Amino acid sequence: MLLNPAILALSIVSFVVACMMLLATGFGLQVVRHWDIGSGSELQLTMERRTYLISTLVAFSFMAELVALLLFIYNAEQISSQFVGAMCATGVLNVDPYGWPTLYLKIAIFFSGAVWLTLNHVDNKARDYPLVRVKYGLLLLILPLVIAELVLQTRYFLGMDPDIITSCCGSLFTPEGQGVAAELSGVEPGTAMLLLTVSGAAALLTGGWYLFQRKSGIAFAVTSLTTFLIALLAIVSCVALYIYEHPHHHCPFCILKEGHDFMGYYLYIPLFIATAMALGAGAIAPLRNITSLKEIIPAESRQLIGVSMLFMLLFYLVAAYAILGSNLTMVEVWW
Amino acid sequence: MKAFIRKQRYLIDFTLSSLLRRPGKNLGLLVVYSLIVFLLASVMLFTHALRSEARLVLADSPEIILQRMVAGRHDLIPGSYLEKMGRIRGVIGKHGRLWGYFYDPAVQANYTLMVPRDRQLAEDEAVIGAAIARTRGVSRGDFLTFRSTDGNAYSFRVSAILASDSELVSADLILVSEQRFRTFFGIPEGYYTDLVLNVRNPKELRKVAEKLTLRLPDTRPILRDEILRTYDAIFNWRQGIVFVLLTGTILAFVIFAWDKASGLSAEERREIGILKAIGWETSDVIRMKFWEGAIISLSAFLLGYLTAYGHVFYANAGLFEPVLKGWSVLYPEFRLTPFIDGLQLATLFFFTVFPYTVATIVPIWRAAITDPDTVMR
Amino acid sequence: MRKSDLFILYLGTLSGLLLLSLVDAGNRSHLATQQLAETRREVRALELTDLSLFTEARYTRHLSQSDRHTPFQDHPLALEHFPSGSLVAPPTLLRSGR
Amino acid sequence: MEPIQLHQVKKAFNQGRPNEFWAIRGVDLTIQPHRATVLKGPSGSGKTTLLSMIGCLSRPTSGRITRGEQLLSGLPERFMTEIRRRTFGFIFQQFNLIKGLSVLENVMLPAYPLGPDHAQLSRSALELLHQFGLGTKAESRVEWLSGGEAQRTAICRALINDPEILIADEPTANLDSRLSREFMAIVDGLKQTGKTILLTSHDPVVFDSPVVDRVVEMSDGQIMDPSCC
Repeated sequence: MLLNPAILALSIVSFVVACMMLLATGFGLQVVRHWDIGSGSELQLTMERRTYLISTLVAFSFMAELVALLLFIYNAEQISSQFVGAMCATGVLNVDPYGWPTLYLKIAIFFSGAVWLTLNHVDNKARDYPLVRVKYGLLLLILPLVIAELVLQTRYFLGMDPDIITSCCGSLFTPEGQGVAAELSGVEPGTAMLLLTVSGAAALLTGGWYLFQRKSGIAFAVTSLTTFLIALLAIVSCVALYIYEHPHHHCPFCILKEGHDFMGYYLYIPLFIATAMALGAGAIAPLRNITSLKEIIPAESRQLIGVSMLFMLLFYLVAAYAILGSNLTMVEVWW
Repeated sequence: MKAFIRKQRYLIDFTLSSLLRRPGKNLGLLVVYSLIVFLLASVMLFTHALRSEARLVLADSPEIILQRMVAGRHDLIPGSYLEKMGRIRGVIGKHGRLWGYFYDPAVQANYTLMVPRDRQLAEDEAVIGAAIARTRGVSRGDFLTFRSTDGNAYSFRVSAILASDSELVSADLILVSEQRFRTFFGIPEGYYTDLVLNVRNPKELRKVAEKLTLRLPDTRPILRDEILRTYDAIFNWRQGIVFVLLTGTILAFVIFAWDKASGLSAEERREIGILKAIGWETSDVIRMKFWEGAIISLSAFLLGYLTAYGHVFYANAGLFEPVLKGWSVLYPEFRLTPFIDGLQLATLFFFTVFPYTVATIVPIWRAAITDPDTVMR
Repeated sequence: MRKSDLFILYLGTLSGLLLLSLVDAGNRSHLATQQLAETRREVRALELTDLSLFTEARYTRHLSQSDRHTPFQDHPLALEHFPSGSLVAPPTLLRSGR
Repeated sequence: MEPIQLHQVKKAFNQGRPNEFWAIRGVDLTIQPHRATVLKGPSGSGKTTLLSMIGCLSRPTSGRITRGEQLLSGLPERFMTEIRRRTFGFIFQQFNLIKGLSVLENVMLPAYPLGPDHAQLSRSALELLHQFGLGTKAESRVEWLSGGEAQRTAICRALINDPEILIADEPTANLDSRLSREFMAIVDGLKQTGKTILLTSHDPVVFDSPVVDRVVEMSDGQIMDPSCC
């Protein structure tokens, strides 16, 4: 086990968020059961007022999770010096089998939060709150993610054993590089680049299609999500190499460091925003047939998809800049 | 977007007015809050700076130190071990090191006596650390007299005092000649405290250490990387322990904040009723109250951090000195070099602003759902 | 002047000071490179391994070389020293012995 | 401008509990635009409750309130507030100004959530204050105002979002008869500008005033003489 303030803070955040989500889901369930928009009873009024608490709790939880995601990676970066062979955050995440799943869960929570908040936003604009049951039902699906994250993260931190001098024998021969420093191998850079270009073009095309035709919002969400996954792959297998100017350094986190001009932030922030908005747009797209949302959804979707496309373009520009501005030539490596 | 920003500014206007109307209560909260941030931030900045400095400074320690173990105790190591280990690939230099401790009953301090390899000292000559000079009140040319293990008193002429710039590592050192060291402690010729091995290529370190334990089974090698790593872990752990202890304080503060936020006076409740009656929506009230929390917690965070910065790096962490000094008589005077990174700030932020905000969510909501028609009743 | 303007000014000043502290930190660590280099030189020349922060007892002076046969007695498993060593006050006898 | 129609409006407090109490027991009423209507009755007759429901401050337990095509009752709070702040201006019996703020800030308060331009908003607030003879008091705190000034401030506040309907609950209860007559003169002026005015009162200065177009008498949560509607 490792104890430092950042780990303490992360554990506290996960615990508190799990508690808040539990509370929100509990209230949400009550609302689902007793909701009757037409009633003027005091119970209905109480329910309506609860919805304010629930959305505040959920919004706050997601915000905290977002910052915790950053802190999680920062921390992994910093404690890498305490593990033999862990050169950076990648090595620390490999320290035990719970590192990567925790990270994936944090990202998943961030995206489901974005979807939920989009639904909530749209719902609050319609006078009859048509999505009340849907969105509080959805909380039931997010809650397990949050709890799983709490459990996995706790196991991850408990499982960490820093390689330090122990009382008895001075040097301890922790076998170096066994799994810990294993690089993310990734796909062939050429393939990754090709996939990235194709999926990006597909996402922009479906997005443009929506802006003109008001159709296939779901297609945009799907292509965007695919682009997101491919983009992560491409960063690991290719873009990062150009930033490090080193043909074998695949770490997706070191690009966040000062030494690489904080390139990581310029890549990840637009990418995450674009994907979150695209998922939000995809989630509300099938609801356009609800009478009270007929006017609202197209307007909201248009805005979401427009902004999402802008950020996606920004991501591609930054990636292109990183590749073209690099001194590394990989000609002999991949064609 | 423009309307959104304007609206937030109006909300801030109102929040500030309402905060300023109850100056005593809010100022008290702010002071307590800032004090907590100050404490946590001081601990954090101090240990982090110390850790960073240790890592930088000790990066030039010997790569491998070989100690002989006898019955589980550290013992003198014969110089013959240098030949006994034979040639190991990657080792570019090896030699014995002589050092030991001496307890000075005059000031009840522990000194570290050492034989330097970088200078030749005469038999009665000694170079001392700045903290010893300070504690004993000696300067260049003065004499220090110690009673050795064989009962004789030996006098040393202080020929130089180590630079106070490096006090963090050399405060308690007394450098003496090899001859005098051996007679003073009664260490026979050919024996050393431990051995030092220089290895140029860091990738070969572990291989070398492994070979050493095979060839000299009664020794233990201590690697520089391990020392650095362990110092890192120690400071981290210490920081963690202090934070765990201070969690109690934070918890007490959270309860205080919760109580303050939920104990709305009738006056405040009426005010919220009025706001809602004249057209404020529940979420507007929540946002207004959120700004209230943000103003207080941001102020406390920034004020606490800034005073902590001044305390640690300009006042030399005066408040911690007694704690760190503990029982020691010799204490280095050092000025810490500030090392701050995003992780420190983000962690501090999470430790202080996050609990406060969580504690106030439910009370805020409770206040915000006040019936708008209460003002008519 | 509106209150929110004052607030933005106030917050701006404080954040400015925070940035200034970061700049100051960078500045001072830059200035300290000389001193750090001096210390490093000393560490290399004298083959030092530890900070002389904890000189209260022999086994705390060189945490990595400790003569009580366990390097790093500060290790949480080394109960004879930690945590009691950092939490319990020294005996009064020692403090008033001078 | 369309009339506000109430259809079988009922309101219960503490529903389902032993102390359940029906404050309004079925009211049908039409309120014509551009007129001054007074709800008259002893205290406890339900006139304030009715007023708060018409003003979207609370919801009827059953029944419907409509304004033309638009349903005012049965909406979630969020949308009720939206309608309320654009349609209604309120003047309360206790004036309900927020202490510690200046007169100007109090007047601007209802517009805050709408986020208008600050310079423009303070200009129109000052104009209103001048119109009601409070121009010199704009910067003073509301605690220092006399009763009449406080009420005029409350009127300015009610008018800041330019509502079509003004609602006043017992507006003259805390005023002497001179100030009450002054208030009715102000009401007359507002009516001239096309506002619909709805008052509750048991003060003869109000319901006997020539300004008032119609008096609705209430008792025990019902309208005394349904034929008048």
